[in-house]
Amino acid sequence: MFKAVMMTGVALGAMLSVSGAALAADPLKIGVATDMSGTYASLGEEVMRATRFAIDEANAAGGVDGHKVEFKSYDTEAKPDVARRQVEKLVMEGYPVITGMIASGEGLAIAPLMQRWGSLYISVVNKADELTGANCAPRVFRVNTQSAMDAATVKPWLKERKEKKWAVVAIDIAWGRGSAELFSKAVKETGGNMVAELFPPANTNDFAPYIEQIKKAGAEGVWVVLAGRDAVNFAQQSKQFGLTDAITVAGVSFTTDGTVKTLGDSAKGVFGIINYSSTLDTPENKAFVKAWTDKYKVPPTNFEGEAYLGYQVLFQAVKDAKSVKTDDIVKALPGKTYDTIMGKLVLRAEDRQLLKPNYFGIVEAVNGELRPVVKTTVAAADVAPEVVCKTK
Amino acid sequence: MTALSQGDVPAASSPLLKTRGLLAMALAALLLGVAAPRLVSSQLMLSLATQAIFDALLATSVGFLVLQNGRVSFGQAAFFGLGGYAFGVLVARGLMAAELAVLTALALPTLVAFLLGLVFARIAGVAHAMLTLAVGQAFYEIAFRWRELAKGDDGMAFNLPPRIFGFDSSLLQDPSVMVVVAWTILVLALLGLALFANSRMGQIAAAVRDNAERARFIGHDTTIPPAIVYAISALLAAIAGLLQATYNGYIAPQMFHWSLSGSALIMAVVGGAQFILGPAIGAVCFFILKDFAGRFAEYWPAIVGSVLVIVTLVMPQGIVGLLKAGWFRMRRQA
Amino acid sequence: MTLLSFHDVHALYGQARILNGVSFEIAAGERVALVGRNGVGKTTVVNTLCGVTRIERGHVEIRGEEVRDLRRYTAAKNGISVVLQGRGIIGNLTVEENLLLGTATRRRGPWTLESIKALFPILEERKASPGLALSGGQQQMLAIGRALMANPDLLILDEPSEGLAPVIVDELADLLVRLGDQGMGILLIEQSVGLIRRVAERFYVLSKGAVAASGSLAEIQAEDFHKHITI
Amino acid sequence: MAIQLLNGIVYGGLLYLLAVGLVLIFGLREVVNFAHGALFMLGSYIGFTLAAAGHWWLGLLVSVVAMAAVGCLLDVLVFRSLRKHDHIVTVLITFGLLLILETVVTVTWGKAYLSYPVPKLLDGTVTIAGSPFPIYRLFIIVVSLLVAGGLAAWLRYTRMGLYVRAASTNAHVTSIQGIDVDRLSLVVVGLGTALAGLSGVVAGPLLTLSPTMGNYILIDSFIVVVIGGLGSFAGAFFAALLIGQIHNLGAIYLPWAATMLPFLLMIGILIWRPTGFAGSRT
Amino acid sequence: MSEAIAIQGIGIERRYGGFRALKGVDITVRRGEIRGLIGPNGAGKSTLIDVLSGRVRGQPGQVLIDGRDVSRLKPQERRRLGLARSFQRTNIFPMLSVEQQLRIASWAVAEAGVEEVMEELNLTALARMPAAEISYGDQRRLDLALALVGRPSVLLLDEPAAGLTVEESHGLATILRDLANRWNVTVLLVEHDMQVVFSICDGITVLHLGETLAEGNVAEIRADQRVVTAYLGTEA
Repeated sequence: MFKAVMMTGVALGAMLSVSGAALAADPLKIGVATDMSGTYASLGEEVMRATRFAIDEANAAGGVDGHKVEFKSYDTEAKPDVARRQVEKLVMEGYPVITGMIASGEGLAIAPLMQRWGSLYISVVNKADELTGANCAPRVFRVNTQSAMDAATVKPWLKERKEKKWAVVAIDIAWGRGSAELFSKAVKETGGNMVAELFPPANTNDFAPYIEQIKKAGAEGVWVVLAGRDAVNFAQQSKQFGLTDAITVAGVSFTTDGTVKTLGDSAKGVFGIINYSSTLDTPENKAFVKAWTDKYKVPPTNFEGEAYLGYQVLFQAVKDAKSVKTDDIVKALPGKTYDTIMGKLVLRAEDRQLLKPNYFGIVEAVNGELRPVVKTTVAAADVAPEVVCKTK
Repeated sequence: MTALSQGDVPAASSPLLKTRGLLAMALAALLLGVAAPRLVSSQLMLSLATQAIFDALLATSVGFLVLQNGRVSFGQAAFFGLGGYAFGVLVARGLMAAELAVLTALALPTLVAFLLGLVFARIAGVAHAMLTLAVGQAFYEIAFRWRELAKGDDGMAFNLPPRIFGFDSSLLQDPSVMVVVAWTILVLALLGLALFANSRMGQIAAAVRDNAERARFIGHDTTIPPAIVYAISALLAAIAGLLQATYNGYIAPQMFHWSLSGSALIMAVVGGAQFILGPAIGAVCFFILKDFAGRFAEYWPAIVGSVLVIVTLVMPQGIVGLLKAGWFRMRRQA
Repeated sequence: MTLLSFHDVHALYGQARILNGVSFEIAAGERVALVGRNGVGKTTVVNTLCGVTRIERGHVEIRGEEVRDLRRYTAAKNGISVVLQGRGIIGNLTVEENLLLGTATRRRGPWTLESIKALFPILEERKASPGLALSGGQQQMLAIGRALMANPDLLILDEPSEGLAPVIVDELADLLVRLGDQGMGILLIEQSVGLIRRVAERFYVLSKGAVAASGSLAEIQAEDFHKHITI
Repeated sequence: MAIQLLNGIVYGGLLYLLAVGLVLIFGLREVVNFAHGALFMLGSYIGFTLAAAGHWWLGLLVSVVAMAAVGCLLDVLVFRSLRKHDHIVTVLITFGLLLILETVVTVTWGKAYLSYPVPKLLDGTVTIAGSPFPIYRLFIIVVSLLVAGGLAAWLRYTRMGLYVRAASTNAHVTSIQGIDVDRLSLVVVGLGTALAGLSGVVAGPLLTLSPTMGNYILIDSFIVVVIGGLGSFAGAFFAALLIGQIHNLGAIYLPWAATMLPFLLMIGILIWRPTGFAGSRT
Repeated sequence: MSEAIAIQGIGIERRYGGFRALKGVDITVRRGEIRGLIGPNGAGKSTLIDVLSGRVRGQPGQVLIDGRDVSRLKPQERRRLGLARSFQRTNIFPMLSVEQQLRIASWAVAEAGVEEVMEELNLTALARMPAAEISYGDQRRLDLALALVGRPSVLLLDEPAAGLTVEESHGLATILRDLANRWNVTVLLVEHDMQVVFSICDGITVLHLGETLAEGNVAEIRADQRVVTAYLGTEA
């Protein structure tokens, strides 16, 4: 209970090291609305860890441009209506910089409200293209990789592969359907063909019927669009059925650090799209990973990296704006180049999507521990999605 | 699970407050609602109040089914979602005028519930709860997976037409306006339910709940009155769903989910499902509890759970039941 | 020896007082009837003995010892078998299984599966049928058979003649008299005069939750017997 | 096809292990136990702690024993005092318990997904109808059949089983025969909860562990219990197998409707026979 | 004479499982008559009332009210045609007040008559009490009142005196006789209390094991040796 009180309050590190100047300046107040008890609670936990890390770090350095950073967090249960209520509370309680939501539905639900509430939203996990595409809204930004960018990563990889008969297993939600469609297209364009397209419902307990169908279809490779529980269930059960050893298994959001850690040996040799990896070989990333590992004993995960990226972008925008007012931050954010753990990245002004490189990797043992390791890097320009957004 | 209130001091049955008294109370409540935005300056408070009222409407609809039909529903969200979805989908697609969409969004769930009521009313207890759960989940699955309808699991944001019934529709997304609208509807709904409970149809339904067999032998049909109660209960849920969809400008499959039905039932029982006012009071208390527990981040379920266990053990008749018992004790002593 | 006695027992059901100071006793080998109209608390006596209805005042003694915490199983464990009103056959258990339930207290004695079946041959014939498939009279035999399986010292029967053809009531009367002669106490809770006249040696007339009269038939009839019981 | 049917039996078997616990508890206590899924989850986590350290079988044993103890505690502390309450009130209380248990597990084990190893003895596959089939899945079938058989034998041929069946139908009449139904239900609720623990560990290598894992299987188990006819053991067994098959075959032949099929089946059966297919509880 | 027959059952059969509760019973009650229906427990009396009132269907069997075949009508439709009944086990609306349930009953058949019935059956003082809270005897009278609202033309009574004291039974008999006369109600009365039966019945039908054993007026029945052995015993 004590821990909880601390978490919702002011970050502890800040209280010890703030300078007089920082106290004088207005604090930067961030509202973290994330899933703490629902389907994606473990992702929410990763977001919270990155939040605490980034804010402690900033406050330890005397705040962001002299502004102390404070945050407050509420549980959205990964439900859009709850998310709406919690975000509204955060905004009205004075935490207008919103981040942390997991399910795309949550992000899409609150996006249109940002204008009305004078707040802003930085997506660090929502993958739905619409958020910065067809349904883009003012004051909504995204630093994480959207589905279209993942899809664009597939083709270069497929070209290198010799498997021609592919199956896809995708969760039967908008993200899964959309990703599966893009994958099928990429397979056909690279001269392969789809032998099975399967859409298990969310929270499937038993994947056996799907695994059997993949086997029966004679697929040489299977593309998996599953996340969280579903991903682990599928990986575990297909390993038991001998599927993982027999054919190539690859996927998106499938070989996240969390999944790999959970799965252990079952994950070995699985390919997958990686949006961020602690193994990225840049000086900034190495420094970040070291600091992170010193604090948490384990390297940062995919989502922790992307969430941290969000804070990097935000903090630099605050510095540029020389203000913690949302209007100023909103003006300062788009169109700039940011120094991040993934290199110098541009937050595109047209749709407010951060353009970042994407990776393809495989699960391998690194220093005796299994981890997704980057094998192919696709440059930011090559995966940049088409601009659909019309609103400014 | 059939009749919550069997063996208790009947509340709805004893001749209710006189109609005039009811009207006076309702009028006072309405005035209070209109004054509220002027008295409360915090937009947050108003917005929270607005959402608590939506919950209160949904809980009232569940409670009404318990009160009038003695049936426990685990699927009331079906009608809540149906109201919201019908409106959202029709408006987003521009299929019909917003006014017509409102009517459709209310008529459709009401009709569906009436038809279901003709069949479900004769099934009691756990089986009834599971049946309604199944219906709710079937709707949930449809909304969740049918992406062409309203973007499936992602849910769909939609814009209101500029004017609805001649009013600027953006006002409906302003908490200081919506809180008055929702409150007014809640007060009128409660008044309507009280009047219905006193009406012939309402009393016949109560008789069928009490003893369906005897109701037949005193000459009453026992299918239609409970079905009408289902319809009214669904109408209330649909109003709540419609209001929420309008206020949020957003619909999502969670509006159909059984966990929402379950919460509504919890609110109704905690408040006292054998009283017309009970569920609404329960909803407000539950809302405040959850809001409070929300400060403790991921520990909130344990807090809500513990309170739930304690509250139900201490007052199985609900908050209103406890208040009423206390009131009687006071009067007896006085 | 006194097997069972109620001493000024008051009991409430909800808000209504059902027993208003009931006292009676029954000894081994005695055949006693508790009579009175519906709603005077006859069944509540059984319910009180079985811990269904809480005692507000007064107490119950079994074999002369006060039993404070009456539970549903207390009577049976103390050698008192109860044949409930409506018989209490468990419908989805077979006839034989219903009989075996009677042996839960593991009291030994003359009554075994064999001797019960000898007494009621129909139960042997239908031993594998579910209890619900029996006719009313057969269910009554099963209920009595089950009660006897416990080899009780005292047998309490609540409205056993209900639904029985007169011929069977005759047989029942003979059986109860025989059991009494063998030393078993019989407490008959009845409205049917035909049965109680033939079985009971002593009567308690219950009215408004209290014993209004008691004694032999002649003694009772001298008083207001007809006011209180049927026919 | 043979493989598909087997898979249906695997999932059905798992459902049965959970559902029969619900039936046992409902029979004796008339409690519709919403916390059953959380108990399943707790059992799984308890077993995990040992299984992850390489003691799978010990984990199974410890989980079953620990959950039996939890069940007895629940019966004495909660269910016993709920006897006089309305069903809906008990549902609310078990729902509260569910929330509490989830938080307890979150605090103890964290929110991250965890996965069980397959015990060494049962690792690998055998070839059935020309394709590899995990030995572990056969193990699940064996376990559920053993439990079903054992339970059926216990219920049919033992004195206590007779009492349990009797008390599940009519607790009052049963206790009048001199049977302490409270003590009986201590055993039965303990057993039902132990079975939740057993199924939690057995399901471990198939399902991902998370504090909400119970919710995803609880609804299916409720459907099984209701279709089987509340409180019927045999009904639950056949309903579980049926739902297992429907899940599997539905996923293959009617994928668009697969998730709705169990619900539709339940609606159909309840309208046809409001008491489920094992029929009446008197 | 058919217009003088208020209610008639022809060849009524009914089985429960393998048990034949009624084996082709014929019964006729003339308008204005009070007919007693007696017989040992299990003779099929209540079943006969159930078939006549529509609680269960005859298999086969025909029920006529005023010469009209109502065999296929639901209980509520029969009630609206003037056929009312009471129940052996008190069958009332526990949560509704006395007056409220009588009023609800009146809506189906006639708009008025609630006060009248409450008056006749001494329920006026209890009008506002919830039925669950009134005494057993009052509940029995309420059960009867529910059947009497709207002055039905035919009244089927299933042991209305069960559980009443001798005085209460006596009072009830008087009320019944009186109302039957004044309101011209035809009554079929199942009752174990022979004092009630003998004092108010014009005719008696004796059922035994699902068949009609005897029929006749009070004196004939009391003298019938078969009835005495099967049912009346020393009471005759």
